[in-house]
Amino acid sequence: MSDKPKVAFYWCASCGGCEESIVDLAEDILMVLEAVDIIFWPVALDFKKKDVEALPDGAILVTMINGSIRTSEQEAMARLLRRKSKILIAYGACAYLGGIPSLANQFSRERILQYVYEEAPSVQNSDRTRPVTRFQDDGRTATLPEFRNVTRSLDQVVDVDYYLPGCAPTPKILKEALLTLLSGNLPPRGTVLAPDIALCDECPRKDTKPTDLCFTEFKRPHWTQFDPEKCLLAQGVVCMGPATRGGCEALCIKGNMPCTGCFGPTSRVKDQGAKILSSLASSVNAKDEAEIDRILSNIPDPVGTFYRYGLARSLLRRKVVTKE
Amino acid sequence: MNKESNDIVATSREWEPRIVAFFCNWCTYTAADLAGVSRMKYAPNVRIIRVMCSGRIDPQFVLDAFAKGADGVLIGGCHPGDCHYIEGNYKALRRFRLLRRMLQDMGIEDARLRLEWVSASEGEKVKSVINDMVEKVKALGPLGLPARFKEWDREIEALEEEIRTEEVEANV
Amino acid sequence: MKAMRTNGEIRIGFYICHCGTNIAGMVDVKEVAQYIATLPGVVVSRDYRYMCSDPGQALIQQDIQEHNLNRIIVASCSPLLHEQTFRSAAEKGGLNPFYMQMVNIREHDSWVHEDRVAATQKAKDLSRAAIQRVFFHKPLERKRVPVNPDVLIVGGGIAGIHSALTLANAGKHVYLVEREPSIGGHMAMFDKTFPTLDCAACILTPKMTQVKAHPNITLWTYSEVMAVDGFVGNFKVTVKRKPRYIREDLCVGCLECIEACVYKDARFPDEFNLGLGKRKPVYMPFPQAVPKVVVIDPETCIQFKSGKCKQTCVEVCDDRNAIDFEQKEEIREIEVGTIIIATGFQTFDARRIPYYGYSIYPNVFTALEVERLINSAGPTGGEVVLRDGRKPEKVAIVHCVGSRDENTNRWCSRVCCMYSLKLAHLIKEHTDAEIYNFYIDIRAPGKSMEEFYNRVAEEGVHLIRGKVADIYPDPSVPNNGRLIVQAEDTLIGKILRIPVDMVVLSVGLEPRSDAQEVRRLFNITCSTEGFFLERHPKLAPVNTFTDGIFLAGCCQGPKDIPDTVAQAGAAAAEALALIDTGYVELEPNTAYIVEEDCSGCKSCIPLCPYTAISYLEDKKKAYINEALCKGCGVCVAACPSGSIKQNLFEDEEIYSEIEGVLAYA
Amino acid sequence: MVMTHEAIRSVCDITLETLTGIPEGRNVLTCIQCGMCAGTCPYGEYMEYPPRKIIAMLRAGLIEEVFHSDSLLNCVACYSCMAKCPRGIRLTEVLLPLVKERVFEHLPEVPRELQTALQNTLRYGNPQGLSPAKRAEWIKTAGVPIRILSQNPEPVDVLWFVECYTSYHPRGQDNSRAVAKLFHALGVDFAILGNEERCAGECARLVGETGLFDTLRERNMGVFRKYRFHQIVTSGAHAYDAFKYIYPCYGFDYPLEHITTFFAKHLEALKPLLTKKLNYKVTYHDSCCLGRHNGFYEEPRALLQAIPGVKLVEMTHNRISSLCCGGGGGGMWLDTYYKSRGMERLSDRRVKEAIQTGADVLAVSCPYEVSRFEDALKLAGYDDRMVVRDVVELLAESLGGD
Repeated sequence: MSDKPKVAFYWCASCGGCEESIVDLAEDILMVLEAVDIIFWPVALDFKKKDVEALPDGAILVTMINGSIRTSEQEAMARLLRRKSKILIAYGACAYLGGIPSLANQFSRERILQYVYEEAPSVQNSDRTRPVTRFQDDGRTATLPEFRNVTRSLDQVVDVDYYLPGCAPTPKILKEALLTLLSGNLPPRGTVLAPDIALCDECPRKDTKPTDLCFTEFKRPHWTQFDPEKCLLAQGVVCMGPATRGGCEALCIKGNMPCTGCFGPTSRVKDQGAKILSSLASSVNAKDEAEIDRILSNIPDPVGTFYRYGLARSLLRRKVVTKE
Repeated sequence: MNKESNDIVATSREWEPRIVAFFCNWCTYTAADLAGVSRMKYAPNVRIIRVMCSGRIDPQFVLDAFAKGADGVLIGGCHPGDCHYIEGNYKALRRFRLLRRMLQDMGIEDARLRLEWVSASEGEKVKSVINDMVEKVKALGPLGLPARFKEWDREIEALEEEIRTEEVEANV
Repeated sequence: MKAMRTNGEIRIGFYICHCGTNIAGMVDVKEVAQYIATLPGVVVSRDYRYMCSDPGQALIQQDIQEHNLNRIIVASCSPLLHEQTFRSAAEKGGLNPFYMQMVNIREHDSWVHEDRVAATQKAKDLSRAAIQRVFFHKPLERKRVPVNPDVLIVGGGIAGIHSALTLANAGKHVYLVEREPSIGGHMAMFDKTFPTLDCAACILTPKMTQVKAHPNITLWTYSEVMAVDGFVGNFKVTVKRKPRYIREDLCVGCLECIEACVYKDARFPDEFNLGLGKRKPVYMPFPQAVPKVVVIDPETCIQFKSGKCKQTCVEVCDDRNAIDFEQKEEIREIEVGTIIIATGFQTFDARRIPYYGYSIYPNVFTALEVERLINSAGPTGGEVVLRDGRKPEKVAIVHCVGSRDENTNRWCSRVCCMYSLKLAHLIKEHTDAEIYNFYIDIRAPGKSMEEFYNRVAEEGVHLIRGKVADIYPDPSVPNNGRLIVQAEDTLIGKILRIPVDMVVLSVGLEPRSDAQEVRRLFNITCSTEGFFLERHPKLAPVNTFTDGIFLAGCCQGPKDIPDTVAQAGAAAAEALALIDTGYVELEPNTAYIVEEDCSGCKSCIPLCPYTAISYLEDKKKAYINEALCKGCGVCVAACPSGSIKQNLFEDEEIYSEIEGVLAYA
Repeated sequence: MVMTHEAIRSVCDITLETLTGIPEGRNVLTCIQCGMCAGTCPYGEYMEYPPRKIIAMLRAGLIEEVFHSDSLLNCVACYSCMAKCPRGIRLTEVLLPLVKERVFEHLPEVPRELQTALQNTLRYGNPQGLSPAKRAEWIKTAGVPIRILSQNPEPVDVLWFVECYTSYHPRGQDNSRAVAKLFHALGVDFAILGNEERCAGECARLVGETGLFDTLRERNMGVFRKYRFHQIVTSGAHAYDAFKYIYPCYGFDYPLEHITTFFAKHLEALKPLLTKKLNYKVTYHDSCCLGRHNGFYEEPRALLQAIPGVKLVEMTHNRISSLCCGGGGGGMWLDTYYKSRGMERLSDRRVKEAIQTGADVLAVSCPYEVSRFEDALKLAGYDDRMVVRDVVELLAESLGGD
């Protein structure tokens, strides 16, 4: 076996987009394959868990895990790979902040199972069967991983060395990240491998934002066609850009859609949602409660809007369930 | 209240609410001083943090306070039109309206976050607001997020334990 | 983590003050000190009887030297009271003053709680928060801004007049703005003043004329402050000068125009005499008015109403050309460094107590009306007579009208007792009538007041202890205007029904009805009663919560003339102190943007109430002009990428406080 | 002087001993002994212990002495002292009843007239001592159908609590007939309790007979609970007070109106119905309960002025200064007692002022006043020139051809 540094990829609760994003490196992926041995990549290559277990601890240089952590199996794999790797990278918004799966933290585990196995319109499950972690069928025992109460970011389960933001990370930042890592001079542990400045900095519409913006009405993105040149906030659309780390080259904006915050907050912010909330609300053009509420009513789902990718890592982490 | 929060009540002997207050320097903080000078008596559950203006209060402060164990957060500013910095209190009000709605979605009751306009001369109001809020939050019971976080994470600690023992067995 | 964020080792000195028993009585200061000593970074933790005393401050300086402390925490009273004291203590010890943090365990703890355990716990929590906070403190410089030596004084009553003269004599330039056509205020309406009985006009008029004559005083009567901008040392003030339709510079005060007015006799209620006398459309407010310039009232002047008046006034004014029907309101912008507010009071509206019959029964008067009647320059030339001209033979003086009463005003108006006794004396002197003073308590504190009380009592005035309960026409003699005053004489426990010809209501003093607007205009505070609130009831009686703005006279609370003048002097002195220092040091709690962090999203720019934030087109980033920033922190809270910081209130400092207060078991 | 429900509860189970234990009660300590109470008291000169002195004695720990004086029988609960007290001490509402209770216990003998009235009230539920079975007799003469809940317990909008004088006294019944007419004209869905109704007991309490009051209260509350209705409207000004201030201590929380305020609220609907012109010069007497105690000064006047032709004139003492008719706090049954002591009847004092206005109608809004003032006018030999009418009677009269 070659002495090229060993690299592993793994996915937890994720959509697979992050896997795609690796392939999106296009010809650069060859450069990667030049430089490293991929010794574990369930989605692409046929290695087994035992192969990893067989490796001595720390044998892997870099492991990139994408997806958030919802099941006991994902936890176990995260721990295993952590042990076997020198560097563990939370790859993509889900591993980094909990991602879209962590919006499930607005509901209790019971509520979710109930919906998925009983209430969902497409479900036919008259005797209300629920998944069990272990059951016998003519002598054979099948097991399922435990479905946890909370969706977690990777670093809420194991120590993480670096973070690669994005849903999914763009080829650009992935490539830069790989080069940095291979170059050997590593940034301080815990670094998010993307620019530490908000998206507006690189937004092509930056100059079209007025300096006296205040909101008299918010518009939902699907309502109308928006001016493809003009700052979306200036058009009354909730754009998370000002509260979101740059580095994506404003891909969504270029598609005339607002930033939804997948790169997460800058290092100076504890809670991305609270920050954009503060910024937007401050500029609401009203002084009496009723009018303020009216204007803000077009943000019908603040949690889903401001924490779309980061509820697990937000300050509150999960809905406080006091009544079921 | 459900089982989850009951456990937390159970674990806290004669529980007293913890309330963090952010008071603006010019009106509410001064009013609290006045309440003191006038020797008014009120519940000792509130810890006042001074900021120059209610407009300085970042929603992050509120969430952080809850996350660190506050059962309630009280924001005090100058009456509308009286802000020492012209309009800071209106900014506070706008944030408050949206933040409160977001907190509802996160299962945190309205009574746990309160915004009050108190002028420098309203020592009496400081007293009544604090007493009233302590009473209401008491009625709600503890929010106790740190405890809940621990509670939630017990499930993964369990697995950690399991794995460790498995390894021990593997190594013998 | 914290240590990483701050340079070098943190060495904290913690001091908890007993404040005699004020704190130690409710908080176990020893226990707190012992507890704090166990916290990381704490090198010294002491309790001491009076931290604000010299030895207390010396203790801090000494410890800084011996233990080379680099952070100081004083747990005592409110920072609003002693922050400066302890900052300079730290400074004297060779430390940057902003390494000092105060913990308020008196006003916010020992004084407001009754459970010693809970209060002690609270003191620990608040102190712990400070300990965690100071790790993030930075050395800061106070910004100095020059103080404009000019002063604005609002209100030309005795308070404003005295402040103005004091400052002007000290060589400072003063703008004195008065709403009415003449200065003089309420004092100009009085006849004699208690307890000395010297004539008000005789002592006031000279001061009024001095004001007019003084080279350092710009006197703007018939004018109002419209807007106030800026801050201590540098206020920009907009003043509206109402048109009096007379050229002040040309009018010589000969009064010929009044003589010549097409109205042969005066027929319009005269404001200065509270409607007891009459005036013409063109009039002089009162004989000693300053400036000695007439006014034309467009409401009643035919020229204004019909446009076709013979203008006999203009004729007689002749080549003096002082009359100008075209005169328009003027707006003046001035810049001053300090402001003294002396807007005075208004008397209680006696109609609010229907059973005293004011404005129902003609022979019920207010004290102020009687002052005018007694005054020889008044509507009756000094004759105290009823509205029908008869001399009263029996007069009742009712104390505490609209004072000490939950149903009207709760406070004691302080001057009524003495002026009621004064009126008793004067009315007796003028009419030789029987006088009945109905009082609840006689309040005669202060120099030679009790003696005066004694003197009036000796003169045979009937002093009846009992609050008047009812006043109504004497049914035994219908329609002759005689009134029955009904009250219990509480000293003999009998109900009295005393028939009198005249009732004088000793109305109390209350805040002017526009006090709230004025308060907003100057961004100061009102007490619950509605009087302007002083910064500290004892230690800063003429200061407001807005630096550079001071209070004088009854706008701050009821006062007699000596106290008003004393306070006016004090206000002037406070202004002088600022002016002569030449600069003010501003709290360095300003906000700043970390350039490399700013994405230029412009969210903060419209939020700044002082337009201190601008957008640098070249760098495409926002920038805060420190000179304009007042340090409210609105932009800091709103910056979506956390790229704005506020000195003294950095996010980390506040987070550490939050953690600190909550970190108890 | 209107109390909040919190304030009411704060004094529910208060006694002289616990008085200064609660903030509400503590303010007797703030009394400045100004004498306003005695000075404004209609019987001030006959009061050995006016409120001022009572408070002084209380503070000096000598209150016992007060119990042995019967001078508090002179208190006709006119609320004048309370309305004018500069310290806002709730004398008529709280302090005086507490003291009167004790005074009543110590009375060597209760004045007979009063004694009978109280016994009657206990036995028959009305001071006149008339049969409870006849309480609803008057409706036969009402001229309009009136529903009695016991006969038809369907839920109803307005439960009309008629009260005693308006049920039994011939002139009181005029009032009731008028109200019934007006209700009908307005299309109000109303019903009465008929024979189940008992005196509300306000006077019993204010004269010091708390025990009797409690009996009546429990009885009435029991009846209320039997039926479903939206609000209670009562013709008794004193009943109104009892329901508003005392019953709430014992769970009474129904929306409440006095007929006067009820019709004032429906004035817009009423106006077009008032077609008959009444060319009267009317002077209005503010009853203590509606006026001083509840601040309803303008409502009755608004009603009167809505009547075409009516010219309203004021007496010297009106609104807060109004002179009591002397019927409150048991005064209704103490006239002989007062006379025996050479005290002028307050109703006589009042009509003198009314006469001075030259009005030909003395309008009132409290059932006691009609009979009291009519007597007084007779006594003054003025009954041929001035009549007494309840505001609602005038309204009904103005309801054009029915």
